Amino acid sequence: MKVTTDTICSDLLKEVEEYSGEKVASCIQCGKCSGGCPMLEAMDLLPHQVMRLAQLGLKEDIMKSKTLWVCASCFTCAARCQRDLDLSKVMEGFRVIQLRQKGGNTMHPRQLTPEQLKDAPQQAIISGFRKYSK
Amino acid sequence: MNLTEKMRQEAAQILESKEADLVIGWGGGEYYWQSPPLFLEDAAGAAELAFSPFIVNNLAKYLLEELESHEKAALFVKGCDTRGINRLLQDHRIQREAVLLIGVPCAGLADREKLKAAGYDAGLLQVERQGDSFILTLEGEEGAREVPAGEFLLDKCLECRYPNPLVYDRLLGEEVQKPRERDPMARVREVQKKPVDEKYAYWQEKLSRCIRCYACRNVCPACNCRECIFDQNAPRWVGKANQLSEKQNYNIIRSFHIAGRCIDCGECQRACPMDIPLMEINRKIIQDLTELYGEYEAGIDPTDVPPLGTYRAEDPAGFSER
Amino acid sequence: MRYSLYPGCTLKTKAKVFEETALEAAEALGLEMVELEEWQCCGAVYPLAKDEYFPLLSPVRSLAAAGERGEKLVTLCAACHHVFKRANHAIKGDREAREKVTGYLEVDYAGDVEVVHYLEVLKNEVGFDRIREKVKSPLEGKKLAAYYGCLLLRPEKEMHFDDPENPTILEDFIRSLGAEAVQYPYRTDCCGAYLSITEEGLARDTVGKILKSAQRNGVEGLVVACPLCHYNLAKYQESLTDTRGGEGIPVHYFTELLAQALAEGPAEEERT
Amino acid sequence: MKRVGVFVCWCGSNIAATVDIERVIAAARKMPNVVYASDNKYMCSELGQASIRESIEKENITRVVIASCSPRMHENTFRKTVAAAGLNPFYLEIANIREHCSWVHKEGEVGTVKAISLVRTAVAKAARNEPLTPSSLQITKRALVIGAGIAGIQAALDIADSGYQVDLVEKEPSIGGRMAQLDKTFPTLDCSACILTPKMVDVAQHDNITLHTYSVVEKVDGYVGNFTATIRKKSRGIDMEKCTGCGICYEKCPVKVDSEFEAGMAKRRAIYVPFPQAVPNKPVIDRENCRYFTQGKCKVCQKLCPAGAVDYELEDEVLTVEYGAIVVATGFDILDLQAYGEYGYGKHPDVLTSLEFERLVNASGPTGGKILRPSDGKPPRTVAFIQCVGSRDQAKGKAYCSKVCCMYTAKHAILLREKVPGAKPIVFYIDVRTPGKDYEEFYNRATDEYGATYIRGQVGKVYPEGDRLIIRGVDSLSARPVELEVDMVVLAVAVTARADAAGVGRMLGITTNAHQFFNEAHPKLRPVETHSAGIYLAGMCQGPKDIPEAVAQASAAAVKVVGLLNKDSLVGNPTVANVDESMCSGCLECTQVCPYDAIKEKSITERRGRETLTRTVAEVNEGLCQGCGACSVACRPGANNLKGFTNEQILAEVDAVCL
Repeated sequence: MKVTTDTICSDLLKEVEEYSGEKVASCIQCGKCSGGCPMLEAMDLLPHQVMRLAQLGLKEDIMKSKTLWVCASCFTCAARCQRDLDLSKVMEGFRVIQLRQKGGNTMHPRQLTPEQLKDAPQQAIISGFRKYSK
Repeated sequence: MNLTEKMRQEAAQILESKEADLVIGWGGGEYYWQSPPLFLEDAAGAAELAFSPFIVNNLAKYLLEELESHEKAALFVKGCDTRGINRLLQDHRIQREAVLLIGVPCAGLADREKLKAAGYDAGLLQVERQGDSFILTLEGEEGAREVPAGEFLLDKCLECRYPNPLVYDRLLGEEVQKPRERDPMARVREVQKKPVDEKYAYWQEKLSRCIRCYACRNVCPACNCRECIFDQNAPRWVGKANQLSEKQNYNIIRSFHIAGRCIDCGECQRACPMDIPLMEINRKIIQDLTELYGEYEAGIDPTDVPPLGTYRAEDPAGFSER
Repeated sequence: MRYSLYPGCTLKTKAKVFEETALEAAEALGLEMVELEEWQCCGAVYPLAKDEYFPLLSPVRSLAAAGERGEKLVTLCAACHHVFKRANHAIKGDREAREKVTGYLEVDYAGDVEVVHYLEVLKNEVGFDRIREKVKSPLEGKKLAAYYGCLLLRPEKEMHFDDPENPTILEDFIRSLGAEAVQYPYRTDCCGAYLSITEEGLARDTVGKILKSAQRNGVEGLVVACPLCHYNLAKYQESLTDTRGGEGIPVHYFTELLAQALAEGPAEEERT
Repeated sequence: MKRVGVFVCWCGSNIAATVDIERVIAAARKMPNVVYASDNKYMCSELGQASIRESIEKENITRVVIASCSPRMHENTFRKTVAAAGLNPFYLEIANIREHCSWVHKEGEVGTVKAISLVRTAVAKAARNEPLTPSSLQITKRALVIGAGIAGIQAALDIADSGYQVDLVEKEPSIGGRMAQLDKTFPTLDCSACILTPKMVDVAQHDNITLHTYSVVEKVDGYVGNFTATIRKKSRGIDMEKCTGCGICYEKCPVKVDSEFEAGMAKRRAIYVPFPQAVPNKPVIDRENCRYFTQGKCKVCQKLCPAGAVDYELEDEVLTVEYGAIVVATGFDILDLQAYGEYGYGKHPDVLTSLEFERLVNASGPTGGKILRPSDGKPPRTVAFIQCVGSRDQAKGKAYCSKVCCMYTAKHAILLREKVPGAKPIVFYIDVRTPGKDYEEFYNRATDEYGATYIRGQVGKVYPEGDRLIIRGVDSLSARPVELEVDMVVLAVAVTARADAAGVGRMLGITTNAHQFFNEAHPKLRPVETHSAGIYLAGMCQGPKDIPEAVAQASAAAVKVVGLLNKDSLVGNPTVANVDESMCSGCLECTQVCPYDAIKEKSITERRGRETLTRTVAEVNEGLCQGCGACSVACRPGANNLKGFTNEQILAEVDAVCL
């Protein structure tokens, strides 16, 4: 997506700030979140890029990004952010925006393997559903 | 020897020996519940002194005027009165050397209203304290009757933490042990719980009764300015109109002037002819100060520094968002 | 002192040994821990979106029940602990959350039940020195390493558990049992959590890094306080096979080791 | 009857675009006591001022209200205007209808209503303005400079060269400060000691400078032109007259502790000279570590001293000296890295702070200037420099930019390459900030000539793997994860205010900002003055700055001092507190709340009828009083009143706003 006046002036930033309660606009792109993220290698957008795209209003790029669903909410970024931002809340904000749309669920019961049903702790299954479906 | 006799003996001796040229104490009145202040310059008058369960007047404030014409004044003081003495000392309004303090331990004073409510007022001639009882001397056949003192004490005595004088030169009688029986802040918390609108209406009603007789100010040991701002014409801080805002203004200013200085003696509320619960305001301020600056009791130690008269780096700054 | 114990779903099913050994150890240490009768699901994850109050109902219901007992609420599972601490923080600091949640539940709860993790009880109320004295079967010669994961440590401002970058509580615990506490860099990194359900490959890679790093540092056993960490770390042991044929690194709940060390006689066979 | 004239300024469009001037004038004409009202596009201009003067004379105006910008801008200008028309300058009252009104309201109606209200308030006050006359104050022709780093040294030299006596007080045993710890200086790479030590020697030899090292200022009383400072000269345990500085004493001292000067990278003795070029180059006994002071025996240094200069019984000396002006140059600290576990500082010896690296590079440092790893003494091949450690960090560190790190990190990269040929410097940064003469060029040299690779991205974690350090981070420009194996990590740690800055501020009556740096009187126009007259700032104590800036500020502070000391006398501030003794009850609450210690108790005798009474009242020292008004607020009967802001005036203003 291209950065245009429309993207910069869009409501995306306001929207995600409302959902997350985090001041996304204050990110200075220092990259410390990405530098410490344990899931980095599976991400197509790095955490600091998600923040930047949000500042620029590039909603589609964020929404189709795998990063939102790879973030494990481990709070490592939040613990180190120099601007006192909690990126796990920002990621959740974007997830919620998507989940609340029709057909937004990304985890379905039928997806669970018999092995998972037998061995995985309840905690994992419930958490998964809480995070990835409505 | 009972306390009345001790008081009389002490006063006579002080005046005879010229240890002081004035003694201030309590006299007996026409009715059982009266105990007007007594000013003695002559040992002969000492016989008029009387100790009764109604010696509620705090005599400390008379010193302000009397010391202008006397070298040294002797004064009878209860525990609560001594906090008033400390107040005056801390405000540099009296010199410690100019007063001779005769401490009187006090196990609590009687409340005429409570006696009245129990049906004892009519025909009552005298009330005396005896241990945990009041002995009521009644007119006519019944003669005397013993009632439990606790039921007839003034509310402020139930809340009292200092039954014994905090500062004195001589002590009459034994120190008394008297645990605090009621939490003085209970009422504050109760009022505080009301929703804002209700609270406002509550105070509007209470303060609308004020007739600005200034009795509360006149009796208050913390109100000891040489010239009270309410008596000033230029600038005029409070208007003279008989309207609620001026009444509120008066009461709010007065409570702020004694904030952190109020010795919790309750004299203002007692003196108020309109039954305004002034101590609820004063204690709310005491509570707020405790919250903001830590525990502080005025009139305990005349050398300490009151919370509003000092600046500490750790004081809370500005307004909180609560 | 008497504590209310909150077990949580996984400790009643897939991680029974976690609760059993915790109770055994508590008895040996003279701690009275009584299961909170009214407990229910903690909600599993703390809601991160600002307008989501619904997921707070469940934890607050349990907290309010604990509040009526007037005892500290002790947790074992790191996830439950995380959710409770943060739910308390929300109820205390966020007026809207408090009004909505307590209004809906019709409870009077101000967020002030003290939630303490079992490890914190060991550290602050029993004391590691006293544990050291009480150990009857020290785990001498064992090279153990802590695996903290995420939920106990972060966010520090709400968890107040330990230094989020350099925690020491589990190492102190390990040493109190007589074992050697080995350091390795990944002990506070995420194990992949519930991604093992949706992104297996990713969880495998993440765990692989942790296990390999532990192995390089000579770790003989990992100590955890979270059933999900336990599951992930135990499940992906095959990551080690390419470097060291077959043999994995056993993963223990800290309570297993505690109960074992406090028990009489020769060290039992390791529980599974 | 007071005759008030109202003059409304447009300030071009600054006021007139929002406020309806016509309406303000019409309203003003109807206000009590107002006899005249007019406007001008620029009231502060020559023409504007002339119109005020003419109107005062023509309309027989006795009180003046000017509705314009903040009094901080033009109060003095207009006071002179009013005085030129023959009125007392304090008959002037300013209604601030710009900063308080037109600049904060977008809508004309609201702005106009507020402007009218502000004018009414000023009119009400002006009608009660009384003539005030400033007093005249003497000036003590001597200056105190606190802190003898480069800023304090420069200020002291400049003041002394102008012919005034200066006392330079330094709490460490030697002057020189932080600059003495540095190796080379950017952007020229000249050696720090080479340019600093001549100035240190100048200080020691200057006829007008009295040096007090190992000394602290304990108390400062007084006011501009008339300060009194109490200086404690801590005992060195050395007779400075006898000591020749031969150095035998510390060679044999059996105690070794971390050297502060070497940032803990080397040891010093309990009797020591902090560094070879120290001024004075005479030792000091560190009583906390000296075996004689801690255990009662040893005395090796005393036995060995050929001059008999070691004297354990020497006591602190306390001086009380009067000064006309004070320069504060107390310097800075560096941030404690407790909260930054992710960088492994303190856990791994090869993770260093930039100050430690500075000592490692220095020829007089612990390795004699060879860059060697503390862990194994081998030269590092790859060194990672991490910038913004604690700076620009609102969460765990300091929100501000430390200003010097970008430049010294470029310097470190260059020095690494010069000292360890072939070594690779890698710099992690967020932004490279190089505003300064020849600074960008210097940074370019680091990348172009010295092979430094700059990676834009903050490091996530540093941890050991074998004998090397692994750095996990990201290059935010390419969005690629970064994983490096390096031999050494250098952290560009945030600079901070001194830990005791707030306390020093309280002692001096000057304020600090949220980060405990001292506040200047105006961030742009009065950058070296404080809000307390006669006290000036120089160097890092006011905020992060590099050496050239610190020196420039020091010279500027010196000019302010000299300008002050050059005057014969000072004009006092007439808006001071005043006690009505007849009303004062003597409670002395005002003495407690006065932040300037300007109120004392006083005994007065008065007649009452036939009696003569002695009583206590409060008395204001007009020299010390800064006119803050705290005493007026504390005074219950209103006996304590601030001239120019009396209770009557303030109440009139409140009434004008509310009624």
